Amino acid sequence: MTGDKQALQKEKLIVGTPQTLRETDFDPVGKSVVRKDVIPKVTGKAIYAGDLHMPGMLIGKVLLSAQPHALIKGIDISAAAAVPGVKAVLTAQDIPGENVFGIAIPDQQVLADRKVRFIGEPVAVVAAEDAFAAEQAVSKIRVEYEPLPAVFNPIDGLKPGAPLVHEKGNILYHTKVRKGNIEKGFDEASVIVENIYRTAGQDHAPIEPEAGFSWIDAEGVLNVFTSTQYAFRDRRQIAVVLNLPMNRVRVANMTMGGGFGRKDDVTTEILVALLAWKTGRPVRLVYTRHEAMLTQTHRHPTYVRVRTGANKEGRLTAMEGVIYGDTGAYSSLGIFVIKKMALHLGGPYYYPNYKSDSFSVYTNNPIYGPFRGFGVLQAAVSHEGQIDELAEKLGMDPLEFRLKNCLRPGLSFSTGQVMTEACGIGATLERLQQYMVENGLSFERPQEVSA
Amino acid sequence: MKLRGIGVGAMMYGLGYGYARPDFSATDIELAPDGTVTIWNGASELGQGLTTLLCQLVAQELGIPYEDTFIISADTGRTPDAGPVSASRSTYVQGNSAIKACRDLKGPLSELAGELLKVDPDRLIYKDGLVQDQEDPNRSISFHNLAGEMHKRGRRVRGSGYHNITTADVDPETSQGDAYASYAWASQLAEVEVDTEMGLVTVLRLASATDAGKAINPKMVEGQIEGGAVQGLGFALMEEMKVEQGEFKNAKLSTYLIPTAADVPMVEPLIVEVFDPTGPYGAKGVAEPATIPTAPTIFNAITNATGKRVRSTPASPERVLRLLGKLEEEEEETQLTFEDMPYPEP
Amino acid sequence: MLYQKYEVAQTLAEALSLLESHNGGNVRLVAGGTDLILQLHERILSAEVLVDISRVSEMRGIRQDGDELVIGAATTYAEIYHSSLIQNHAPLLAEASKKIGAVQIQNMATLGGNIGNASPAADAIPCLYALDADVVVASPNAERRIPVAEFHQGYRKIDLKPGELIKEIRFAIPPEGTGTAFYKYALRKSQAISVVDAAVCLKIEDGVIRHAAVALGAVAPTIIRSPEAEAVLIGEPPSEDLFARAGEAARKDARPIDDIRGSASFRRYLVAVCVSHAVRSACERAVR
Amino acid sequence: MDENNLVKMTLTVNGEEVSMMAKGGRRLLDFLRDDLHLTGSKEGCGEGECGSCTVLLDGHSVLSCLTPMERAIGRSVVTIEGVGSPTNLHPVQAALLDEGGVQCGMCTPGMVISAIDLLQRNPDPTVEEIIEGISGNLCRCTGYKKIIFGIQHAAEELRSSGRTGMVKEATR
Repeated sequence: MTGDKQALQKEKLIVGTPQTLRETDFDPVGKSVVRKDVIPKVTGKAIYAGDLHMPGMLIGKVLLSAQPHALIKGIDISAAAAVPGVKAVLTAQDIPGENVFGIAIPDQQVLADRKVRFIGEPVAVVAAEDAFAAEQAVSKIRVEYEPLPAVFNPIDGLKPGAPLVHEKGNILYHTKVRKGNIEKGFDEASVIVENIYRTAGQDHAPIEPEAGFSWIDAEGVLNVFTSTQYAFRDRRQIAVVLNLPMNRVRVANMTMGGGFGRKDDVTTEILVALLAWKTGRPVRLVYTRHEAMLTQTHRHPTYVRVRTGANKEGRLTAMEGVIYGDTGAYSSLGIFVIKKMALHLGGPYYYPNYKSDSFSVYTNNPIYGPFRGFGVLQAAVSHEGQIDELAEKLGMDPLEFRLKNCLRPGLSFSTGQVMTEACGIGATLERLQQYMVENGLSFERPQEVSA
Repeated sequence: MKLRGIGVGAMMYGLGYGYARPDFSATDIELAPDGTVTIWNGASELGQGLTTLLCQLVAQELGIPYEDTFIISADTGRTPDAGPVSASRSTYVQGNSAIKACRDLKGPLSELAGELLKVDPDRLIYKDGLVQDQEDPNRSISFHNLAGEMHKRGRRVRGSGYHNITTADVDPETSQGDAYASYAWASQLAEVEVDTEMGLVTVLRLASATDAGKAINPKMVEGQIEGGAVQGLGFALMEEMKVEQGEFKNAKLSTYLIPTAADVPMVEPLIVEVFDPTGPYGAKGVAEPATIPTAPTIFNAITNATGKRVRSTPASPERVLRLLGKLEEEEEETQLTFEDMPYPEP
Repeated sequence: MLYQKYEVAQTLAEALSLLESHNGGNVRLVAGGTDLILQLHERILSAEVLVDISRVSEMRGIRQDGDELVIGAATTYAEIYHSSLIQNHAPLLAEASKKIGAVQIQNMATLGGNIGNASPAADAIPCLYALDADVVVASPNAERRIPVAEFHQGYRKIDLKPGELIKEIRFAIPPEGTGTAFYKYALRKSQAISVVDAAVCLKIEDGVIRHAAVALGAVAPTIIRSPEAEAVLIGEPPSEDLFARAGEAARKDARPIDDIRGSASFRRYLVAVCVSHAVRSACERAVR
Repeated sequence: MDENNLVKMTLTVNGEEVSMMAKGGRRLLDFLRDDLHLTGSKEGCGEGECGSCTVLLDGHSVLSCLTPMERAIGRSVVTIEGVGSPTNLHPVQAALLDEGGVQCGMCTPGMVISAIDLLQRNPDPTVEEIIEGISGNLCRCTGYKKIIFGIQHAAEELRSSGRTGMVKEATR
């Protein structure tokens, strides 16, 4: 039974086989094999959620809050419902189950009930025979708001008497990191730098805006085909809102046009499922870019005050920091993003003494949640600024200073966790040193190149 | 005047969720009579290349051609729950579950191959489309013949893998404890040119030394590094949600600017491989590490060029001109003082 | 629907008669469509009828007519920057055309459409101001020729009566010794709306600037000329000091506001650097 | 629901004659996606910024989200569906695949069309010219480098094979 290896050589899928495909066969780990999904993508045949259609399909459209913080005194849908071709105009009252969802804690309304907390919060959702009827219907929904005092900044949000975004108070989460003795650490320092850093909100801007498609199949299962980073969490949350057994809901991911964290939580899924359930028809709901940017999550804006000390030998002795993270109107992953930021505020360096506090604060701003980097990207703006400034004050080469202080196997992180042999920071810094030599680069400045 | 400067930045990133949040994955695989393998994994392909990577791992484990794998992903009607795709956990967690599914399938496979080849099943290796005795390579059966035999004899042809890295939570008062199962590492270097008259910062060079542990697909790792660094560059230089009184004022792609092809350097990915014994084939996640250090790296290069420190994102032309003292008014945001942000008590 | 009816005109006469036949209705002309279709889609504008003038032969192309250059209103920016007449005689307009959107937009958008849309940030229009161009407006019975600066009456307000259309743009071929330049300042290297535009056209004789036209975009409700900068330049020999003074002078004419792309002080600062930059380039070209 | 607004759409799409009655007053992108089910052209922004909806109209790249559908009457439209096929990729497609210039794929169709438009006009572009040629196509995943190199390789491939990059030639 030997020697039939040749027979295994299969005819390749592609005529004029590209280079990468020819190279690959056995032992693909470590090789740049061609992506499994690339041919549909490069030929335009890949089906994204917004590409789906079915006979009898309706088009969904959402009405977003125009107020940052307001009571809803009434919603008049009569004119909207009268638009020819409109099959459903749904508000919070039409939700069969619980009007709530949320990736970490369920604090967000599917459709705003009595109160809106940010500009862009879904208030009503429409299904109609075509996009124009849906759009017209949305424009005819009348919402009567009673504006409330609002808070737009996490530092203001913590002040006594600040308007409350949620009844439980504006602090979503406070993380404390305490390692060593911070006072002793600063006593030992001969150079201390202290600064305030701010990072702006960032939009994920995946090229595919959020899209979902829903229909009820012959067995009565509610299907949702969508663009999601976690189909199973979506299913769980849809079932709660629609009051359905979880095994009667199916969520399947289509080809996704990027996510970067934005599609981690529910986006269009519950709304499109609601429309399909209420109308009994297939429904497609695709956000416009503008709608997506208003209603979905973003990267947390942060405000950081931090001081960092090093001794004469150029060793870090202590870091103390405080972080205010704007989580916006709802939690999303604000607890964990800002918690992770507190742990990582010092960066990949060894601090014998470390103290940080982070506050994830509700405001009436857009929602901030998970985004590639997850709080650590914001932390890096601070720690790399601090480290560079310390190196400058100590008269040390910035790379040497980092290598001297970076974590190594056996040294501990801010949480006291001891690094294993997989600690690679030194190796990456050394790679940069080598790169600088290879490319003849130096930190000498300034390098004026032209007038 | 145009000034050039070099800057570096570094980062560490706890992989996966940490703090007792469920951090698991499951993969099923099935062997067809012709030796091809179908993989079911509940994790989403966002474009990052996860489905390709899982197929690579399965092909490697079973010693079959990559082309003989096919994957179905992220469908509650078909796939097992593999946890979310986030926190740079896909390679690390989902990859491990795929390997475990292969090992699960290898149990009955080796048993039959051992019977057929009259070899101790533990001595069998899976390589080059063959299942062979590692001590006597002439004793072998092709994987696809073995697959056929498995079906003819009604043996189990499905394997399942489950991998869980859920950690204990850190201490609520001090955050002391083992927060994450593992960590990822990256350092970057940027060279910038600052037009001090126009306030424009051009990134001439951006090199990213990223620890992939093991680059399972080097080109995809490079793609993650290049794309991640460009997202970081956008954050560093132009991306800024302008939110006034709760209103996101630039919520359109014509006003919220992300980098075009003309705005970015050819990012140089420098793949570093520090083996992680807990990762699949030693691999770690790279998606987030590739993005995290970029902004401060660019800011440090701006400092190197101009002597001024950027402490707010983005280093837009207007902010750079303010830093250089070219504009009339003070920047509004510098009004935030230490008094506004006291350190909480111990 | 974005509109109810779409009519295609093949000739100028047809375009005018279509306009007339829908007179009183909500009729709009569409050339490139890059602004109009977007505004219809976003419900900023509405229209019952669109009259497509993109194929009207009298309104297309670039030609020389005596000592004038004539650009048909439906000429695209790609056609403008590829035109050797423009490259030779009005390089600033070629420069500006290449800065409008990216390739796809340049293949679609037209000069006449931009004039009609009257955005203060339209990159090509300051060039027309600097060239002292005229807009030729046609109606069924007559043509009017209006200096572009008068045609633009205010923010997105133009001197066009019902039944009229923008037929072409005309300007005198700049004489020997003229240098022109366009400088666009934007927050991204491609595909971005201007923060400040500067267009300069000047003539040097015997080492001295004899004619100077400096136009600014995106710093006032309309595109403007800068008489202050022009006054500084005329009668002077080019020098770095002069370029800087011209820039400073231009700031006095700018009336920028704070907006999403930048504060007023940022724009005022930029006016000076952009103008001095454009003036320097124009002088170099004039001498060459 | 306005039945009066039906228009006769007679045009060539990807080399094939199309003649049908369709609801007018929409964007070319909507006609292609909703009526012809050619969903390869994507809508990333709806305002002409992202380039995902780029198609060739009479051989020139245009944004189908800013083009009234009736403008295509009597003309030739090429979408990504008309460029190569899984078993016969256009050199630009093969090169993007080879180089690793595709991640989420949402920008890819528009990117391929822009690259073809560029190579038709300029068979031997410099890197700067490639960048200019695709600067109207936003990509959020790749950082552009592998796309740029891919297009460069496609140009080499086309030149060495004596082809021009024309879509028709590649698909027939």
